[in-house]
Amino acid sequence: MSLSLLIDIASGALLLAGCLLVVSGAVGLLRLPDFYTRTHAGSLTDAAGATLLLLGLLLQADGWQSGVRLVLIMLFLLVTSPTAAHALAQAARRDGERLPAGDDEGRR
Amino acid sequence: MTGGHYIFWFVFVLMVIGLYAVISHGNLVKKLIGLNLFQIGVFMFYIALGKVEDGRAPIVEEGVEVYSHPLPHVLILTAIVVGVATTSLGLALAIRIYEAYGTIEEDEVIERDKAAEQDGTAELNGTAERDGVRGGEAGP
Amino acid sequence: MLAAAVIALLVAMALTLVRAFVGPRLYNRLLAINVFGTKTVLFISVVGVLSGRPYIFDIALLYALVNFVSTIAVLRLTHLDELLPSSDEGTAR
Amino acid sequence: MSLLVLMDVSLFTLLLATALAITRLRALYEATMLTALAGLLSASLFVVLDALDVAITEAAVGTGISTVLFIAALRLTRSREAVTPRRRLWSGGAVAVLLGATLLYAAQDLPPFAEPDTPVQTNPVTQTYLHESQEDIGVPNTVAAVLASYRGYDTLGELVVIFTAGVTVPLLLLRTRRRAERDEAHAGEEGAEGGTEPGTEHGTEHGREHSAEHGAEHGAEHGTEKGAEHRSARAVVMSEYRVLRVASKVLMPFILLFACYVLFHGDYGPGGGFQAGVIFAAGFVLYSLVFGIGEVERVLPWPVMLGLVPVGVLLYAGLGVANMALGGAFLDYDTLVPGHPEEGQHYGILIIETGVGITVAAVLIAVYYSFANRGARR
Repeated sequence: MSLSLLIDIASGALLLAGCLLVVSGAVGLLRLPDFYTRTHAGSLTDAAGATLLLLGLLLQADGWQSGVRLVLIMLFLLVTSPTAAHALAQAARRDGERLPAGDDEGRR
Repeated sequence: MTGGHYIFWFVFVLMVIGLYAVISHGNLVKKLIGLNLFQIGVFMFYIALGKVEDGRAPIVEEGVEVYSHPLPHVLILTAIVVGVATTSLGLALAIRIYEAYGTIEEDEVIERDKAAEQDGTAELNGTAERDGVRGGEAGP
Repeated sequence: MLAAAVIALLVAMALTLVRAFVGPRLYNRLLAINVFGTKTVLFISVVGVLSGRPYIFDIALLYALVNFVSTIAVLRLTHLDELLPSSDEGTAR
Repeated sequence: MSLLVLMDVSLFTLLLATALAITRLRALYEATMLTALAGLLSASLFVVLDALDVAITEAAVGTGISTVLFIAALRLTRSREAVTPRRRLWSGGAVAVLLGATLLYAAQDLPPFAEPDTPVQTNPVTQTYLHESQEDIGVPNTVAAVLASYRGYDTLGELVVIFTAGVTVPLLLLRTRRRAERDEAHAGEEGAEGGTEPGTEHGTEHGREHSAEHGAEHGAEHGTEKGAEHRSARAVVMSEYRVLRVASKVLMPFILLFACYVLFHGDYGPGGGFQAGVIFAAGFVLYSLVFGIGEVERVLPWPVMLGLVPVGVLLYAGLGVANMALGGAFLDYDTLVPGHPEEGQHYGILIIETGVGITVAAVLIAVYYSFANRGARR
């Protein structure tokens, strides 16, 4: 009984933290002034928030089948999401995406 | 009545947007994008028809009685793959049109066709294709 | 708690979508779409736990795997590719 | 229920907003990316609406294949749309509004959403598909049962459509050797006049593309020099994108493994031939995007690929003929294992799904290859 309660509390806390990170990351993506800071907000909170959320879900999952899949999702997400963000930032730098905000002239 | 139909209103708006993009935009690729949107609307319509409250995905399990209807899923599943096949065909045609006319804007293609008709069809043999590309790209 | 997670994810999706709409330029949109993909994975996972069916996670798993294909496609086909065939700028650095 | 309504409404609202944004954008790359986003949203909606098989297909198609094809096509054409004349907007809007009005009128006869007593649910065929199929076929995933067994003819037709596209697109885009030679001769003739004209028409991007093209035409004279330059450029790019390469290399086997899982587990969970083929193709497309089409061609040579396109269709139709030879009807899998119709159905569905998977994967890779190759030779 107490163990299940503990698990519930832990998973709730993880989910809450994950949600906070995800929402704050989205707000950062929207509010921050230029591409690179947005990359920072987007990708960092993405990885952390996703991990926390999935851990929280893992504690609530019933059965090993769900558990294995959740762990795999977490692993793959931890590989793909930062990779894409990294490649994106690198390509943007190469392409001359400049630091100051609001440069709209280079639009194609 | 509206309460029970709300999802269909969304579907219809999506279809209308897709059709609008197909008709009003002259760019062939944009037309295909609009067609994709319209397709998504149709998919949603079918799937929404098959959905049932408190139902489950149609994978039979012990002790579950209510399932969504599998038939729309089958139809749409194949339709998605057929859709990407037809989209690729459309894109291939767009590429060929671009290479022949130097543009993928519908209006410009029609104009060019009219001009070619006035010049007489004699010009339109093997070399015309290549000339079309040059003319289209180097024009102002 | 799970319902709250769903709502939080939907809010995050909406905010990300706004960034994808306003841009500016391709890269901001790409970034937003990339983040949106992760949100979708999480959303599907939460729905999977909500409904208690392990096979829903298969879809989230697939998304986690192929999420970045479209991003890579844009990078590769617009940007990298200009460098590869008989490049003018790529070798200058 | 209320959570379902909330998810439906908010996801649909986001989808509609995306659709509106797509119609307004004139930069086509960005519109394509937003289409990928619409694909993500619609896949989430499919999950919410319990259509898991559809969601898995849309996941691989919407984000993977379709976007890549659009981008590959855009690279070969123009990436910015011209301003649409106002009169077109009016006519388009009028037709769209007309469609909307018609649909709204017709919607009055639609059954309410998600009610258990709609005609869809009370039709006797529902009973057949959901419950009798367990005795007839014994496959828990009724979608696979309906797809491969009850509606086997239908699926064969769909597969032939895909096959046709897979034959037509390479025919349209691939240059035969003779055509290529003829084009080269033309390029040589025009080199004197055409090569000096700078491509000034549309913006920086195309200008660069054109100069690259002209460069390629002149390249015949000093090809070796170009080759070295090309190699060094390639080395620079490849070293900069090392993270990407390693990550793709790590993910690649998992994607292919997942495709196999989806194919062979399709009887018990969401999955089947169409999904597996699409995922397989997405994996190959990813690999060729990162490592170049040449690497893929080394694994899966072009003739083999083209040869695989009809193999699936032939397998499918051949199974039907085999059934007839065994004394049943076309695609009557009961005859495969005499005395055990259920086992026969199992084998039949597995063979069908494999055939579908082979053809779908081969067609999509062939299509992608045609697009990519067209770009490489320009």
